[in-house]
Amino acid sequence: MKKSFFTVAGNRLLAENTYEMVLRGDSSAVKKPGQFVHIALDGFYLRRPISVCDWSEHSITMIYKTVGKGTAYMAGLEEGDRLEVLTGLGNGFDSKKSGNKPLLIGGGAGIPPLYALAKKLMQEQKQVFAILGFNRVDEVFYAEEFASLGVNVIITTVDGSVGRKGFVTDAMEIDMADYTYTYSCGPEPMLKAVYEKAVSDGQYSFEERMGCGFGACMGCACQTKYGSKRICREGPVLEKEEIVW
Amino acid sequence: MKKSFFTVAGNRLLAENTYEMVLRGDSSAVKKPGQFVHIALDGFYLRRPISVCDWSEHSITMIYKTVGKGTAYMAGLEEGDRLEVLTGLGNGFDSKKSGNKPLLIGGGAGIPPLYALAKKLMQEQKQVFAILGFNRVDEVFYAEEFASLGVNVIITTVDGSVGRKGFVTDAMEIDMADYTYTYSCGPEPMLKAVYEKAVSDGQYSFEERMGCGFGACMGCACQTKYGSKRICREGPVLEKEEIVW
Amino acid sequence: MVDTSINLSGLHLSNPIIPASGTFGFGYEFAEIYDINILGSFSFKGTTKEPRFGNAAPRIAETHAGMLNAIGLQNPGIDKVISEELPKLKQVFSKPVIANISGFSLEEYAYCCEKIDKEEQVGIIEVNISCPNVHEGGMSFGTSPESAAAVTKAVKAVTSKPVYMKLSPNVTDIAEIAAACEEAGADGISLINTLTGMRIDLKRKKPILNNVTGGLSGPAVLPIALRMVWEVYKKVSIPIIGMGGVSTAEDVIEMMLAGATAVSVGAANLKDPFASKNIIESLPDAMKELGIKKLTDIIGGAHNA
Amino acid sequence: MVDTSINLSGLHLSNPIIPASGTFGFGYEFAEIYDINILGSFSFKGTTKEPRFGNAAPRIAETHAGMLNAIGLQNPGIDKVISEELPKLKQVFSKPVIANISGFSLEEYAYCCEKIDKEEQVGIIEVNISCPNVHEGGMSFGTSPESAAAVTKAVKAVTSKPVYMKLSPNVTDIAEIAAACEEAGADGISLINTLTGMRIDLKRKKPILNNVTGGLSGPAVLPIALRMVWEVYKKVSIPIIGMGGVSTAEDVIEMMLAGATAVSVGAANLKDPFASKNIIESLPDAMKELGIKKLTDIIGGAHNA
Ligand SMILES: Cc1cc2nc3c(=O)[nH]c(=O)nc-3n(C[C@H](O)[C@H](O)[C@H](O)COP(=O)(O)OP(=O)(O)OC[C@H]3O[C@@H](n4cnc5c(N)ncnc54)[C@H](O)[C@@H]3O)c2cc1C
Ligand SMILES: Cc1cc2nc3c(=O)[nH]c(=O)nc-3n(C[C@H](O)[C@H](O)[C@H](O)COP(=O)(O)OP(=O)(O)OC[C@H]3O[C@@H](n4cnc5c(N)ncnc54)[C@H](O)[C@@H]3O)c2cc1C
Ligand SMILES: Cc1cc2nc3c(=O)[nH]c(=O)nc-3n(C[C@H](O)[C@H](O)[C@H](O)COP(=O)(O)O)c2cc1C
Ligand SMILES: Cc1cc2nc3c(=O)[nH]c(=O)nc-3n(C[C@H](O)[C@H](O)[C@H](O)COP(=O)(O)O)c2cc1C
Ligand code: FES
Ligand code: FES
Repeated sequence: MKKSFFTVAGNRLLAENTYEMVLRGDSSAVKKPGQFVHIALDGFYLRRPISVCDWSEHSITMIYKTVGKGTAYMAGLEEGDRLEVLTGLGNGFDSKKSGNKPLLIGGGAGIPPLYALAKKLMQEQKQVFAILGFNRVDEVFYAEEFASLGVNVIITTVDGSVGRKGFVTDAMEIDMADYTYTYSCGPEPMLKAVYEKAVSDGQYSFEERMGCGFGACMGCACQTKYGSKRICREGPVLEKEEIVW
Repeated sequence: MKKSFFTVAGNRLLAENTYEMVLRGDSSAVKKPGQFVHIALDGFYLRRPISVCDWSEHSITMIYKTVGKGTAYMAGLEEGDRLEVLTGLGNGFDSKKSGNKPLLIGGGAGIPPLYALAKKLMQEQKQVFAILGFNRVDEVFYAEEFASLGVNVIITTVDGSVGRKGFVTDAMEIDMADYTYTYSCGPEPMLKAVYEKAVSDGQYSFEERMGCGFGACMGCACQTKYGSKRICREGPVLEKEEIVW
Repeated sequence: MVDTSINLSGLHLSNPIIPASGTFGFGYEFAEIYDINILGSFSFKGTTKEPRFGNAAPRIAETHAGMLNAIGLQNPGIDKVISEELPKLKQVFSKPVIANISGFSLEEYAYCCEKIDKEEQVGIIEVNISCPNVHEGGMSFGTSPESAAAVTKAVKAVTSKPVYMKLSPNVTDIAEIAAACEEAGADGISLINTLTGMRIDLKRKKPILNNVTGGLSGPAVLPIALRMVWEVYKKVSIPIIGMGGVSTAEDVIEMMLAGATAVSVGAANLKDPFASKNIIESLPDAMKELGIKKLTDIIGGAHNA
Repeated sequence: MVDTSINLSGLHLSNPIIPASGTFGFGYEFAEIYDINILGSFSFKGTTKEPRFGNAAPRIAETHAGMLNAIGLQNPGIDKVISEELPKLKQVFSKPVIANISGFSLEEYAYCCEKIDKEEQVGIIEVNISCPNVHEGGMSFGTSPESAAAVTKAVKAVTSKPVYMKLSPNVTDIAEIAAACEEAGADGISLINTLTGMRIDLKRKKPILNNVTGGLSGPAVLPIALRMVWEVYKKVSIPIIGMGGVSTAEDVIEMMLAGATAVSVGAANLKDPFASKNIIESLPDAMKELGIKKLTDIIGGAHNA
């Protein structure tokens, strides 16, 4: 974990209520896809946890949905604004477990961390499939970005306005077969549906309301088959086999 | 009273811990010298009351001393920053009572409202005298500004580093004689000393911690010979004869 | 069109917003800047039998997301309120007003309520029992179920207007006290009054407030107020005027979901003179955003979930 | 050079800063980012007889200038704390630590304290009496002088270490409870624990916390904490560990002027992992600014003014 200041280098609307923010600063604490940062916002007591979508030596990219006052405040930030951020939080995904043909399944605001994971897996020469689920065409983002990495991308929308009509799990059934591993991030009902449908082992990334974000308060603890785990520290990524719903 | 937004048009260090801030905006509610504005500051629950030092149709000038967190925050504001301000508060000084040879006595952060008053009195063709008291030469501000209005200015400093050594009341005794009226603003001990020394009637401007600043909460009420008065509404200027120490 | 109206002990209010006692004076200061007839109602400055100047200055201190006040119930006394303030108020406010009454003995409470009972302008009497009981060692009437019930009975005996008991949050079990008031005949409960707090001036190394302690209010206390409204709603069946830290239309909705039928806005009026107006004006949009058609539908709504 | 050291029941602390129980875990997370030996001491996560998972999520909600928590005393149980946590802690913290103990019956409190009494690493036992008493209808031990005194006695009987009773602020008269603890043999008083509050999720129209209510802490509660420390200081003569909303060196000084001998920092550590370090490092400058040479000189200083 590192606490440092970042400068907003970009903050653009990607899709309905969905923004991509690029932060310039010291990203040295970020080690793995699936980790998150914890952002202090003026006038809000608690920080906001946001997944690292991508990073380079001096920048971090995040994608966030405006769901409340904090994310709305973030949407109003402009290039040059400064943010105090904790970086390098969470365990992240383990790309080593993927096998040859990993399947990434993301829903809405759960998609961003899968992007850095996909990048890593492609670097590791895997044949990567990604099912990205949205409600409507207006919400779709990063389909091309995944595709340009060389990922086989399947889009699903609940209303069928683009891609396959239905849920991500419908695409799992119909479009996929011999995937070796599952990586998933999205709303809890989606994670559960994926968990139930998945024929492979996998890693699932969870969200929880956080106090500290670095393991001090027990605010984010959840039960697993191997005892209590803190989503901010032993998570947000849990192994399929340990999950208790 | 009016609530509106102002833009900082200038914010410069005048003297030790003393700043002059010019605000651009609708000053139409300001009617009299001695009135004050009530400034909302980000991150502070209560507003900060500051006297109007000068005003024109589209601007208000204030001079403030950094004594705590709110005024320190103000000192950090820059040209272009926006402030939400209540204007037109307080009764202000009554220039009509001055007679021909009014004496203005101000101490430190109590001097600013006397500037607008001096301007008004000069416009009304009075022969204006002002005793401006400071602790040290480093704190002195606006001596020339008063002088350029045509005011006869006497500076006092407690340590004698400039002007007459001593308190404003020392100058009253030695330098002045036939003043027709006293207008005074400054720390309460100074007001009391002036009150005791003054041979004329006069108006004295008081400070009090405020809740609302516009008469709703009774937070600033004080006892006078004519009953309770709210410093923010029936004050900050009280008549000499009504003051109860 | 959404419906913001509510019913409070038979009074029809066009919206649930009631500026809180002590933060709206007798309405004139606000009537100068907007038409206060847009308010559901308002609760006037706490009034006592005798005129009171209150505490010496300083009476106000700033806190994080809030403020302390130690006004000490400054008011012109019940007789002057009736003879001077109410007639003046009539010229700017045509709706029934809430009369906030304080006292330091049962007799004082009864005296004021009996007098105010005759005033047509008054729709509800709100009885502030946070004041110290001079006859019983200075503990506030609001700190025990017995003394709270005693005030309720004393007041109910002399008025036919609805009586709302305004409770102090500085207690171990506020629901127990609310229940005692209900049992004693109260028509409703107002809560919360301010939480006792203090600040110290670091330079002078002494308390900022001349009175040493004062009452904390503002957004800082909202979670405590919500919890107390929640607990009282569970315990009593009379309506609640909820307050404590409410500053936005969303806060109003949160307070009603916790169990309030109407909502008072206090310190927010001091921070921003237009606060109550802004809340009233943004309430319909906030309701639409949350899919609320009729405000009365959500009273206590979070209890069913 | 200013002197920041204090003495707490015979323990010499190089400064009065004690991260508060539940906000510093067992220290490791912080030891990774700074040398925690700069702390005066710290109070470890509330420990009970049996291991506890605590409440279901969500356990955290944001408030204005503060937060709610409903952790529900998650801890590995006293035996594991002694066998696993303390030895690990020893590697990163060489000073005496404060053992925070909770329980749901007198027996549980006594059990834990008797066990921890044998641990050399422990300098002070801080007994949290905000927990509900399972044998008496679930009211917290800290809500009556009698039950607070009963816990004090039960604990004092089994340990020779200094015992600090940690009081709940959710009471009518906290000084009375502190006095009962002193009378029962307590060596010091810690206050305040969190204030019970709640928030409601407007979209889901139900409480945010799975537990419905949680404990409010952070800057919002500072004025209440100061008032309670002030009242307790007036009533008892044993030392006070003051806490509630402390986030800066100035807050520490304010707390000590109110009567605290040492000062705990809670939520601030969660908001900023370096908070306690920053406070310790800025304390000397803050003292100089205010003309304070020796920190112990100002304990209760605002009472003399
Ligand atoms: C590890 C992790 C990674 C995340 N990554 C992303 C991401 O990449 N993109 C994205 O859009 N969102 C992400 N989220 C969710 C994001 O944190 C919330 O949407 C955000 O905190 C909402 O803040 P708000 O002020 O807008 O909402 P409000 O509802 O006003 O927030 C109130 C409080 O609740 C908390 N909160 C509300 N919703 C959530 C939630 N779903 N998870 C955790 N805390 C919540 C807030 O942090 C705040 O403390 C992630 C959450 C976690 C735990
Ligand atoms: C009518 C009026 C006119 C004023 N005009 C001027 C002026 O022209 N120039 C100037 O430098 N100062 C003026 N003051 C004083 C100025 O308001 C305070 O210095 C300022 O509020 C301090 O704020 P702070 O946050 O820096 O101090 P803090 O001590 O951190 O403030 C804490 C709280 O106390 C209040 N407070 C502290 N000191 C005072 C005070 N002396 N008077 C009223 N409230 C106080 C603050 O407003 C705030 O609510 C005036 C005060 C009043 C009442
Ligand atoms: C300046 C001030 C004066 C108050 N005076 C009274 C009063 O006279 N009678 C009363 O019942 N409550 C009084 N209160 C309490 C408020 O009516 C309200 O209960 C409390 O402030 C909580 O609401 P808030 O957080 O919105 O301010 C006063 C509050 C403030 C801030
Ligand atoms: C997340 C969290 C967990 C806490 N757990 C405990 C605990 O286990 N035992 C205890 O005595 N107090 C506990 N507390 C209370 C704190 O020790 C402290 O008394 C309170 O938070 C007030 O201080 P603050 O405002 O600085 O946070 C906890 C507080 C928080 C925020
Ligand atoms: S959020 Fe504090 S332990 Fe995870
Ligand atoms: S500050 Fe509210 S009445 Fe003067």
